[in-house]
Amino acid sequence: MENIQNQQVNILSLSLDGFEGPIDLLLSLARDHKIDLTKLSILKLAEQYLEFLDNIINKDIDIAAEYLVMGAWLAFLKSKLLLPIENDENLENIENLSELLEFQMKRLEGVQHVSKLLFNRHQLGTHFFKNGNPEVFNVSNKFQYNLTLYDLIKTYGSIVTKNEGETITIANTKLFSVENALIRLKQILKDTNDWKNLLDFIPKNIKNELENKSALASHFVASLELAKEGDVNIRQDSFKDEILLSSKNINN
Amino acid sequence: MNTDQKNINELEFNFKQKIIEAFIFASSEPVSYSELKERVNDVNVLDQILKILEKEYSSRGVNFCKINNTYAFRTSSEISEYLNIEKVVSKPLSRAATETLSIIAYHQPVTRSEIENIRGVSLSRGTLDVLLELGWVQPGPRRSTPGNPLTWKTSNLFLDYFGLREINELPGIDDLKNSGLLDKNKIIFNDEPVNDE
Amino acid sequence: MNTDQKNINELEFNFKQKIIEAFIFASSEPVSYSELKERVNDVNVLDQILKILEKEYSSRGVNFCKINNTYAFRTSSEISEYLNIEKVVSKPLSRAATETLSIIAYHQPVTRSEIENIRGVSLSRGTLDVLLELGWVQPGPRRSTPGNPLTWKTSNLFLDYFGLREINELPGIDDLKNSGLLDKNKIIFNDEPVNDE
Repeated sequence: MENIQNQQVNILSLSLDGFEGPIDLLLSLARDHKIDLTKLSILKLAEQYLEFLDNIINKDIDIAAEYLVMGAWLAFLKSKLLLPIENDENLENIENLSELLEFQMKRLEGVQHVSKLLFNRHQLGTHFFKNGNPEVFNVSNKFQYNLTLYDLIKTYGSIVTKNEGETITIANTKLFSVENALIRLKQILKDTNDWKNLLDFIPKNIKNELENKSALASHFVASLELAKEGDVNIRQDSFKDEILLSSKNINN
Repeated sequence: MNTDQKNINELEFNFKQKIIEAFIFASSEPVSYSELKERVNDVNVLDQILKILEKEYSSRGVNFCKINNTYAFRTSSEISEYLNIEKVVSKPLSRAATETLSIIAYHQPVTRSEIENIRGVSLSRGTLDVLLELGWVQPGPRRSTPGNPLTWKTSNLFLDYFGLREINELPGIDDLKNSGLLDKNKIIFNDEPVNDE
Repeated sequence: MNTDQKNINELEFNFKQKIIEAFIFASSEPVSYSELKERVNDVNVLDQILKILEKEYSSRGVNFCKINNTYAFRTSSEISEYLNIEKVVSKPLSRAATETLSIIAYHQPVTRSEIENIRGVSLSRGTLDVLLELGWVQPGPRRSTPGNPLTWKTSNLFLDYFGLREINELPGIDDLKNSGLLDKNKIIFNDEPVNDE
């Protein structure tokens, strides 16, 4: 059982992007473990969510805050559920919270269910059709304007935008900083007793290519910095060969 | 009433029916009741005509459809598989957009923060924009709560697209209603008004 | 032929008739005989269907017409004379008119010079005329400022056309920003599409 759970957690962890928020994640955890939403054990679910989050954090620290907020909230709920209940008011509170969480999950499940039903319906222009060759009755004017509310709103939006002047935002570029690379290298080298390829130090879960390149550059610069400080040995046996690193305290 | 008078009335009724029929049939977009009323001043006559048209076309290849307060002719969906008409392939909507559309459809009128509350995640830029551009959603009345937030609802175009006569015909809406899942008052996370830019 | 067989044939015939009817209805141009033959392999059956359709629609507001060797539905001539049919040219509203309309909608009641101020260009004579002709704008109260300039506001027709019940159902600036309609911020140095705020 433990094994199966871990496996599923791993599968899930590969695709956090696929979840539309924490409730969606909770819902799919409940589904994957065949938890009947009507007989939901909040405690069990909270544990799974937290386990999942732990796993993710190890691999990708850059998790949307909302996942962490929900995680903190669930941890709080879990601790309340585990502690002996002191008074009735407390119990009621916990039950209320659990109920609301359950309600939210059921509601989202309901939405996802009807979404499917809706798009399973016959659709205009695919399954049924309108008059393909319409005639138009015209009482007074020969021209018919087709302006949609969308056009109107968008037009106004662009006027407002133009008048307010332009702001330029520098996007949050996800470059891997040298500082981070330094910390990472130190951390990993501490537990390494052998020569290790520089490429192996680069985090594996970077999907963005630019970020990946920057990680390589930063790690390389960081390794030079560490070598200068005398904390690390660098070796490259020939041009185009692997660049190997080892911590200074092993000599081989 | 003598026979002649009766015949004249009948002729007039038939003529009006033809006008209404032609008017709706020839148009590709649904025609509103108020537009039809302009053609036939008598509301009773108009209602009778609409009822007759619906019946007469119910077993044809082209059906007379009521969509909210508008009327249109649409090909019968029972022959949908055999029509093989060139289809406009539209890009499938993102999951966020389909879920948002469903929330607007089933919970309408609904504010932005209610949508976010139901999905448990903030509504990203462009999601509502896509639905608005498709003409499937439109602004509804503002809420009388602090800040008077705008609500969103679905349009007649939405009903037409999915072949629905009215919102109550949405698939599965009764189940949602009966299980209390359309209750707007239950809120857990993000229960403060979302701080919009 | 026994009764069952006869019923089955009849059902099949009806079904084919519906397909032909719907196909011609949904096609953007009159449909040629050879195209129809592809749908119904049996020429005898097809001829029969075409004859029936012509007969069934002959006394309706819409007729089934043979034009050269093609088939189409057309409004019956007795009605078309009465209804004054024209092939209407649907054309987009000019940019100036759209901008002016949107400013009137959001700033009403608003004077001509205020509109010019917001748009940053002077308003040509024809622009307001187009909107007046459409019945979307109407004069509002005069300003009590020097010269008592006339103001402009939107009409009920405007609300009707855009499916709004009252003017404050128009999404405000914040709503626009949130739905991604106001892409005010230019984002530079960005190597991937930004999905979320």
